[in-house]
Amino acid sequence: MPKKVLELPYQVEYLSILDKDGNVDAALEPDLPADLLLRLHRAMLLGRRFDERMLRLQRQGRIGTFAPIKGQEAAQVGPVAVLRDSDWMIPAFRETAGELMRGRSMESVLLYFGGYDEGGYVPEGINNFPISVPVGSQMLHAVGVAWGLQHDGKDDVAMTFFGDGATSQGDFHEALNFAGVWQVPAIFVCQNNQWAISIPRAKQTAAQTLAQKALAYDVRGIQVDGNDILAMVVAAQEAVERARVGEGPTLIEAVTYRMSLHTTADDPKRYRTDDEVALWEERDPIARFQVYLKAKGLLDDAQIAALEEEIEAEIQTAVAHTEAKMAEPVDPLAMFDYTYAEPSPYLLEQKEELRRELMGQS
Amino acid sequence: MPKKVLELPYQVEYLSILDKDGNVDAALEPDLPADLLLRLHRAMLLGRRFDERMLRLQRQGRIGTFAPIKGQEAAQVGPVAVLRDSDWMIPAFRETAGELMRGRSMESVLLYFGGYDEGGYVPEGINNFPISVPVGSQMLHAVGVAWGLQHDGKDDVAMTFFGDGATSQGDFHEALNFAGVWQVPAIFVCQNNQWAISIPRAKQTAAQTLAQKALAYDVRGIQVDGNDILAMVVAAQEAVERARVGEGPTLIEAVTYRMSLHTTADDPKRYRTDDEVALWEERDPIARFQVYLKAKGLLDDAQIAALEEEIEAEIQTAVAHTEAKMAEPVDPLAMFDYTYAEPSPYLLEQKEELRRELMGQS
Amino acid sequence: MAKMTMVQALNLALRQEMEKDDRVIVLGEDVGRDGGVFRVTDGLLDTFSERRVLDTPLAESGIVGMSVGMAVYGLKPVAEIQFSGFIYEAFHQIESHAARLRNRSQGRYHVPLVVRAPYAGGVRALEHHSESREVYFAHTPGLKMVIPSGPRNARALLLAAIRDPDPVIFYEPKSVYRAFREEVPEEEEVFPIGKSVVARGGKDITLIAYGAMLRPTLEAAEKLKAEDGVEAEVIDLLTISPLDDALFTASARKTGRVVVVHEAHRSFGPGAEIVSRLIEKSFWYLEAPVKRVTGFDIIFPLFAREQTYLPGVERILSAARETLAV
Amino acid sequence: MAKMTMVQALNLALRQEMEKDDRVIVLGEDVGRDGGVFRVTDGLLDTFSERRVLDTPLAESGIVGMSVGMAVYGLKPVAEIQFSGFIYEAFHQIESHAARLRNRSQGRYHVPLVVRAPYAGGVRALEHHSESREVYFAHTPGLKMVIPSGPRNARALLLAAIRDPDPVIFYEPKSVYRAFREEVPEEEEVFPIGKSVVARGGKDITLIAYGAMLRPTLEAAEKLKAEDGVEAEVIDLLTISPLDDALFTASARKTGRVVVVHEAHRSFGPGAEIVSRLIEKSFWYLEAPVKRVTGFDIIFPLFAREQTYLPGVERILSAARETLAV
Ligand SMILES: Cc1ncc(C[n+]2csc(CCOP(=O)(O)OP(=O)(O)O)c2C)c(N)n1
Ligand SMILES: Cc1ncc(C[n+]2csc(CCOP(=O)(O)OP(=O)(O)O)c2C)c(N)n1
Ligand SMILES: [Mg+2]
Ligand SMILES: [Mg+2]
Repeated sequence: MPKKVLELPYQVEYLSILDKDGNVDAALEPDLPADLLLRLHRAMLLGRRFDERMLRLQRQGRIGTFAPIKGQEAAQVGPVAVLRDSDWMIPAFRETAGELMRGRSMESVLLYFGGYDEGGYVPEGINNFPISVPVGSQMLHAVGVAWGLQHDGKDDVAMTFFGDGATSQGDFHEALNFAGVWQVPAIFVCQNNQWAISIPRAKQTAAQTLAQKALAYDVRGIQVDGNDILAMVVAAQEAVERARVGEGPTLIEAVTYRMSLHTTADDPKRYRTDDEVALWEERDPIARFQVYLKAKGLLDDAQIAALEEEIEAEIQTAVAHTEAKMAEPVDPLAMFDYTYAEPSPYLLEQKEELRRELMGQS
Repeated sequence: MPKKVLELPYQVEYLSILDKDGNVDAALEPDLPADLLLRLHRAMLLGRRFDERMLRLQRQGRIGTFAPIKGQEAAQVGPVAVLRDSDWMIPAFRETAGELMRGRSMESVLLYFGGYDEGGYVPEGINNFPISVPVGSQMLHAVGVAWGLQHDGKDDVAMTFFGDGATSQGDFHEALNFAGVWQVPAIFVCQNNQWAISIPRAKQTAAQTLAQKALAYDVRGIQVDGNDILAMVVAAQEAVERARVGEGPTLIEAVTYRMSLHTTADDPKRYRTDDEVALWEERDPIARFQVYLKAKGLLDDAQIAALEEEIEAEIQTAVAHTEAKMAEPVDPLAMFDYTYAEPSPYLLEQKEELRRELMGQS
Repeated sequence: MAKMTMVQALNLALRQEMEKDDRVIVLGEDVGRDGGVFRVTDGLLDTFSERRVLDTPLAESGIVGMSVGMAVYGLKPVAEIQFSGFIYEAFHQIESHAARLRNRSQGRYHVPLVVRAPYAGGVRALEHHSESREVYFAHTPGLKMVIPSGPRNARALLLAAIRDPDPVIFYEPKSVYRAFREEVPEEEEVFPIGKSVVARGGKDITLIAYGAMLRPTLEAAEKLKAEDGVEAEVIDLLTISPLDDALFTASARKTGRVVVVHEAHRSFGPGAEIVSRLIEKSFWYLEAPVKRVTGFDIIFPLFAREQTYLPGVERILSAARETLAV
Repeated sequence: MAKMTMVQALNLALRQEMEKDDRVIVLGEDVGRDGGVFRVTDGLLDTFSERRVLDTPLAESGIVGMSVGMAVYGLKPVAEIQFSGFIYEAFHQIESHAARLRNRSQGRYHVPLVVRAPYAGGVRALEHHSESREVYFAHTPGLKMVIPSGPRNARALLLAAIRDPDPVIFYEPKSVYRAFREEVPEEEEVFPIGKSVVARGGKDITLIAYGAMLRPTLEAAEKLKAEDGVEAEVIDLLTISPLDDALFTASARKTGRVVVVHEAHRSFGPGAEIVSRLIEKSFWYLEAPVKRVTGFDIIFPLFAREQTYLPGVERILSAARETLAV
């Protein structure tokens, strides 16, 4: 037929299981073991409390600028929860809750945002990339890692995170296209938190969903309620399982909200209303999950209170350790250590020049 | 509904009107005036013959590397034909037939590929950009021009050309996304000639069409038989009319074929079969259009022969003029003239240094 | 006259030029409603509307590439790259098109584009937010590279940049943004691109600096006077490319001793070109090797070590004294 | 031993290292079936299959960004950028990630990546195909910048680059690709990155060059001997960053006179850093200002004017004679 409608490979779906009030869609409810459900809850709560604490520390000038995750706990904890240690996580800069669940220590987070390059160190055995600040640039690294995993015949996957704003970057396009071409085991988790600093999602692209962008690459795309931990786990589980058996990459758009500041240097009042924030506070991912867990008899107020105390203590210890470390004198010359495996003679001359200079000053 | 299929804004269509043997789909046949039909034919034939001549000139070492257009005449002549002088054309480097129809002289083309920067000059009154060699980079310029036209309340449009390979570049993504966000009057014509040097279309992206990539931006996308001049005119006409009245941008995928070399430095035998080329020679855009024009009684063999002679003479004159110009001594110092409006003192010192050097040598 | 910070002075320049010339368009990430993350474009959206002030999607290549098209079409885009560390996403649009379209079209078109970006260190920022890589642009024909050092010259140079017919990369030292206030005349004032100035006269040694390094350099000069009785001449480059070698080579011929100060890495840094011009144009007057006080050839450290990385008064003083001791 | 062109020598290096180390992966546009537009990767796909040789989609940022991921994961990618004029599309991946991941991860990860690209002029090419912008990379901490001058050192340096634990930008002077043949030992030969060599001994003047400029410089040296009875020492840099200043400053201390030759633009070019090192380390031995014979600070012209743009024997000779006349 000379004028015909072209067939698309599949349709883009939207998934939601646990609604904002904690009511579950029985037909879609996943059968998750109790300990996993409680792990998810703990990780989300820890993420929330640690975030609140970092904000206070920053306001007190004890650490520098960072990007709060408040409201996005489910969007990152859900996908990370379905990974195993041998998988890879390639974060942006707003996945602290997810990074902690992947084994990054609170100390390293605090140290890093406290201005110490040492905080960027990733311990052996944890396959996480350090955070990536240039928006959208890290997705390609996930494709490279995933290609390597495929090349070595492993059934591990690479999972990368990024925001709604990042989908406008050329690197997003190149990463998804490359992933589609080689059908690599990569999962692209877009935390659509509705804002890229002051730019609302609607101004970022004319497309009504970000998930549909996957159609450009014949890559699977799904839009998920990102504040619904059950939906996030289910969607991520499906994507990861497909990837492990060689069925290729998936783009997951997690529809969530940045309840806090863009970074501690930001003033959201300039560009968004309190009403909008209030609206999303009703959709809080943690509150609704607690309703669900209570209904299932897996959690009660006493247990929550105990957990809060336990978490508070953990955070306190981490802060204390970090501040003790920060109180020690810094070795300024250490900044010369990791630009190259072997510093050049001229670089060593510069290091020596600085050493002498510092001695002269002291 | 918690698990629902998302609605897409529209469907991607495929358009073909004149089949490879010159049979027209009566239902879709556009009512084009005879003089336009003959202009289209002449432009395609001129493009073909000039291309053949340039290839000979290059083989004789009289000009340098260039990118032949053989087989893509309809894909570029069709869209250009619906533009008016006040519209803008932003080409890549394989639109010679289209550029000529837009008023670029054969002399300037020959001079440019003969190694003279002078050939890049675009005469006042012709709103064409010079060719753009970095693949995919020029689409964003079209968005900027289109935004300016919209800003000034004009109903002109910006039309840009690029290849199938260019759709893999991040700039393609950024250009279509920006175009969608501001709904600018830009038409993106992708000449999908099946190859990006040695990379076949299928390895460029997993998507089965390039037109569907428009869905990522809620921009209209249509796939057209790029060797069918009627379909190309109709599709471009629709897109341009929409753009003129503020209905936004369109991505047109013209399915065509690079019948000749990638550039004169290329050897296609390394990566594609003669059978494939033969297959596409049967789909030649000019042959089928001549069948159509003859059937309509608008053209006969005598007229074609006369036209061929006329074109041959024009080309001959252009070549003669250009070679006369090339025979004249070059002013080497002219290369200092257009890097800045005002050369800096140090740049003038360098120019003077070269002037003295050249005097010393002669 | 009003006392202003550099941020206010830049805002004034944009506001006045937009009022005067309706072809001037401001675009970038968060430049509209938010007024820019440093507030340089604060209030422009309200005054000039979305027709003149564009909040763009998050894509630097898109911002610059679109600006190139706007400029060729006949507008005067002033594009903001939120931090210079993210201008590399647009590097090909700058190098391959903004810098070349005048030559490519042999003068039919030109690209009156300004790309503004906060740059350099000193504000305890995250990775990619503290570097000084002006050389990438200074080495690129077709571009001009301007770096103001204070509110008044920032305003006067931004006006010149917007009116320049060729693309100008305009790097704003963010540690100076709110560091101090200066009298900035209400009436329009334009400083020529390509001209440096003597920030402090002297006869014994020449200290060359720009951007945020000007103030520690001036401080060092005062110390040299107070503690060593030495009169240092301090030159504020203001334009990195094209370099105003006439001014600093003349100074070198007078003093015979030169120290160059910049935050940029030392190797292949701006100082290297200054040294070369000095050798080409005042070799016989030099009584000591020219010294470079610069950032080191390493990745810019996070802020716990930032101040040791950055050239400070002490390092400038030591270099000057060693140079004087020769 | 076999006489080979630079293209064949590079192909040999890739082939031998891929046989020896199965972590080495070659990727880029047209590197597979087509063997690369200059045939440097010719035949590798047939020998090593698509598991080791990847024809990528047309996206430089994708190529380098993916390579960064591969390298961190544990492979040794050798990425080809078809022409250095298109490496800017990937500049942010190189600057922001390849160069920084070792430091960012504090040594947990590193990026053993080689980015190969044909560069420089002399082959009557189109726009963007003739530039020499090695400074962009030489000024970037975390990167190494290597430029061979002939078949033998190209092969030996490419091996070193692939084995280097840090990212190496490897620029291949395309006018040398097939210009001449040289004995290249069959058995593996590795030249250290960061070391320059004396291409011709001499005592009267030092001529510093690299890449395609080595041969005209050697020719000029022969003319100086024949016509002026002058013994010029010619140094072939081979590595641009880190710069082997020990070798050329020692030579300068011996000859007292230096001329630097490169195709790159003069301002903020590689020569500027060489001049600065000479001033820092051999100022007192210099009997004349160091001269720079370079490409001009303009857009590289199309080929009708290419040879006037490029430094040639005549310009090198004039500069040397002026320097000797001092
Ligand atoms: C390439 C680049 N451009 C600009 C910035 C400055 N910046 C940091 S975060 C941000 C917004 C990111 O939005 P989004 O991708 O939605 O992620 P979110 O911050 O909402 O998590 C911007 C513009 C950057 N870090 N990198
Ligand atoms: C950014 C960039 N990368 C690589 C090249 C080298 N190159 C020139 S044309 C080409 C293939 C382009 O394919 P396509 O977009 O399909 O256009 P076509 O040549 O088929 O018309 C390549 C890789 C280039 N010119 N620019
Ligand atoms: Mg966001
Ligand atoms: Mg093609």
